[in-house]
Amino acid sequence: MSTPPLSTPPLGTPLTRNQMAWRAAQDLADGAYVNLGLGMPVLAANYAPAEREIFYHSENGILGVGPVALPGQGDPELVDAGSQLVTLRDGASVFDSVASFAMIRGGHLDITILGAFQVAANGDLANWDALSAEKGPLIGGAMDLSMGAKAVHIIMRHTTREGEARLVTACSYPLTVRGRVNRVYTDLAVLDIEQGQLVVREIIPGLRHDELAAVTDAPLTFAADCRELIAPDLDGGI
Amino acid sequence: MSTPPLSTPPLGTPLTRNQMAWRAAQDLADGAYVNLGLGMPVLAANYAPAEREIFYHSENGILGVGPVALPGQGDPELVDAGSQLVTLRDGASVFDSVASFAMIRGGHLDITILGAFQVAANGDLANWDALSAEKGPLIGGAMDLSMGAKAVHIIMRHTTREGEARLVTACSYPLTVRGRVNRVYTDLAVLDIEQGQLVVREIIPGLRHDELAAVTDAPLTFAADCRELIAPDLDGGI
Amino acid sequence: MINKVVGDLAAAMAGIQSDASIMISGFSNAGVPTTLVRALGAMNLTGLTLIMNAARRIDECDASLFNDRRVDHVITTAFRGPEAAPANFEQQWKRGELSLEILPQGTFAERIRAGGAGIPAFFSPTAVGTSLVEGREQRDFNGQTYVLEEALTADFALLRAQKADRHGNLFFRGTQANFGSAMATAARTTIVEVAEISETGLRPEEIHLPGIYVQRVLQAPRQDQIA
Amino acid sequence: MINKVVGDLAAAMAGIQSDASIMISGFSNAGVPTTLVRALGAMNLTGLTLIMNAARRIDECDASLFNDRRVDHVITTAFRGPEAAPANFEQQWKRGELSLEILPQGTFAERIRAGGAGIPAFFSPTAVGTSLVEGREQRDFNGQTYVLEEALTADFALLRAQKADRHGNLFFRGTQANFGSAMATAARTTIVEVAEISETGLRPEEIHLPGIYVQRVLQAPRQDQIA
Repeated sequence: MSTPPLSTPPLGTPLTRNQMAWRAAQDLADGAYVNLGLGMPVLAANYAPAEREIFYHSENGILGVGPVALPGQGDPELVDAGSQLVTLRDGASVFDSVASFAMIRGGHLDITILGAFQVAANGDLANWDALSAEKGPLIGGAMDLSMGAKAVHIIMRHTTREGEARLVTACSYPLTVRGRVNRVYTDLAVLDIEQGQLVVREIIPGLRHDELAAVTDAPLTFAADCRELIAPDLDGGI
Repeated sequence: MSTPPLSTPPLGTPLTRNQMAWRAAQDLADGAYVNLGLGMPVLAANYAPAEREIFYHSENGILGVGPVALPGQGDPELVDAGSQLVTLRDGASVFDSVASFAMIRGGHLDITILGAFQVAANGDLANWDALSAEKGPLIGGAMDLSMGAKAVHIIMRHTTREGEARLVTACSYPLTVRGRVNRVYTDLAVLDIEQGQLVVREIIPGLRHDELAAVTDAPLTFAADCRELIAPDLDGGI
Repeated sequence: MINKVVGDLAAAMAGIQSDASIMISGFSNAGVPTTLVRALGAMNLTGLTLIMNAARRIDECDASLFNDRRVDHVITTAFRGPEAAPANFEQQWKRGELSLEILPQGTFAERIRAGGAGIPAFFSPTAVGTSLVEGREQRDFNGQTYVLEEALTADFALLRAQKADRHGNLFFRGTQANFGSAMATAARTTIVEVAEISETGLRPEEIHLPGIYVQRVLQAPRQDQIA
Repeated sequence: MINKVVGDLAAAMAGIQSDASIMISGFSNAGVPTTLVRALGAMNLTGLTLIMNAARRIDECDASLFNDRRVDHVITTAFRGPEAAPANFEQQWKRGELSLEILPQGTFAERIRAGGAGIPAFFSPTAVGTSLVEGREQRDFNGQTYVLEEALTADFALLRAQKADRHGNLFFRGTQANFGSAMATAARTTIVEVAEISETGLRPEEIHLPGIYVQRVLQAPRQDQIA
């Protein structure tokens, strides 16, 4: 899709869900093979620059997922990992779960973008077990994807609804994978994980470095060329 | 093909190659999935009773090998494990070597018929390494097939050209597999391997039990219902 | 002559008894053998082991399997109901009425594949460093740590495909294959419901799963999964 | 835009250097990348490791690889010439001029598959009890003995297929796939010669190997393997 004009929100305004997804999508290279997790990650497919050719992988057995089918035109036997009735893009292939996870585990996907409860400064990821007393466990493909993809990018809000940091020194939730996260997109910043350090690459305009550090539970390093994190208005001015 | 009339060769005449293959073919059940090794085993496909539907597996990736292609009509990219240009039968499928050997190793083939240098009374098989001082080694699919198939049937002459026994107490040639041979078809007899014993089920007319024992290097047990081994004339009266 | 097509559900389900282990194909709404699962629910068995990607999908298909306590053990990648309130099967697990083995989806698929391919065990990188592998055998290869995973097999596999022929060859539509093609190789008896029986036989280029892995085929229309 | 089609042999073979490990597809006359093998022979490299089903087929394709002592190590299932007299490559092995790892065909295939699938090692029943596994790690599962087999990977894979498109998707004709489809997953760079380039792109139901596993595609007519 065409890129909307950049917005000029009030200083210090956190990114919306769509804006975080948009920012993550800008890092998908032409020709990349990419798996998008449920929730915010899957929104990134809406915002990749149109001139780049990107193959979206769905772990239930598609390489080259196309747009969601129009209402009434989908095939209930052709779904993506999020249970949506999807279409196939030009050059797509379909295979079984064994082949799909061999592709994942074998290190053939360039990037997976996943959601998270917590990410630690050492690259640990916690995104599968919310420690609910009532609900059963659900792992799905997250452990395979985060271990197998060449790069692991995370989209998550910088803090919980209760204001607790999600970027931490050590995850308190059960781990999905150790030491595999490369980059994190939050509503406040873009951070790389390098040698066990959180390196801030971009920060939203109007947020001071110490304010970002105050909502982060691990030491932050600010890149020498740390830039402003600015996303277009994708939500109709909301 | 239709079954030719039974021959009445002179008493004590060993079976020909075609007759050994014919005898082995009579034990292929309707609906069986069968892999035939190079040499005499592959001849068995010519002699299976026509009313039985048998799926021949070729380890390079065919289930349902049909007849060899007519001269000039074969596809050089469609070959069997013996490098013949083949056709596909009704219901055939084609796949890669990984899938083919998963089928073999996973125990899905009903029978493999193989050639052998030696078979031991404990079911050991030696058929890959002739201990040539000059030639390089060749394993191919024999180790996988003899380990994986539900039943391992062997076609071989009862003795070497030099008159040495091939049915032995312990193989002197390097082993292909241990303890997996179920049945052996020779030019003199049909033998089952049961609890480490060679049990003679059929013997050619005119050959005495002690004469068979004399060309066998392991003790023989003759089945109570041991029958005559009689095959049709398949070689034009030769 | 080979003819794996059976005429009715009773013939399709014959021999499934209490205490059986049963693999069930399906990812989301694709490849779920709705007719066979409902027939299983109607069989009044106990002590079943169910091996499927997501418990929720089977529960939606036939709630009696869990509600009537037919299931003793589950091997799955997702044991969570769709609502905030716990589903009946989640409650049973919390109460200790059924046991659960929860796996990463790729490990689940590869263990089933191993079961069909004669591989008793393999090393995997997935889940290393997590609570799932605590106390289990791990080993380093080329500087990375892997965990030993063992093959999964079952007495029966229940699949849905689009087309079959009398030889049991299968054609899957869309993403129908998912775990089913591996489950068919790992079960002693594989039972498949299909939309169409091809009278002329599938062409080699149409066949996703060779008939050697299929014992019974039943024609059954696609049903919505949620009853 | 993705375009994996290269215009000439030089572009196809770029970056292959001495001491490289190279997987080569082919079983008998099917799926042998004759054009690529001959180009490899013309590159005047040394210290190569070749990983292919049968040495004879590659020797028939381009005798210079062995005759000119380009190959230091071979991993194969068949290292035997077609004549009673030993072939040049057999003599080199007997003289100790090259080293050899000889494998059962299924183990060969599965080790390559493991290399592409992120499985560093697995247990196999094949060859247990034979001289091939003497001194190697073995273990019992369910009362049967298995041997530990490690994954095979390579720097390059050379394949032949019938059709490709700009995305690198492949369609194999007949029994062309054999070891090639697994080799493509296990090599860092996969180079494929094909009879046809599909301008419209392969349809999903035609694709045997997804283009993610293919880096370069070259159109080249089928040549008889024996020069």
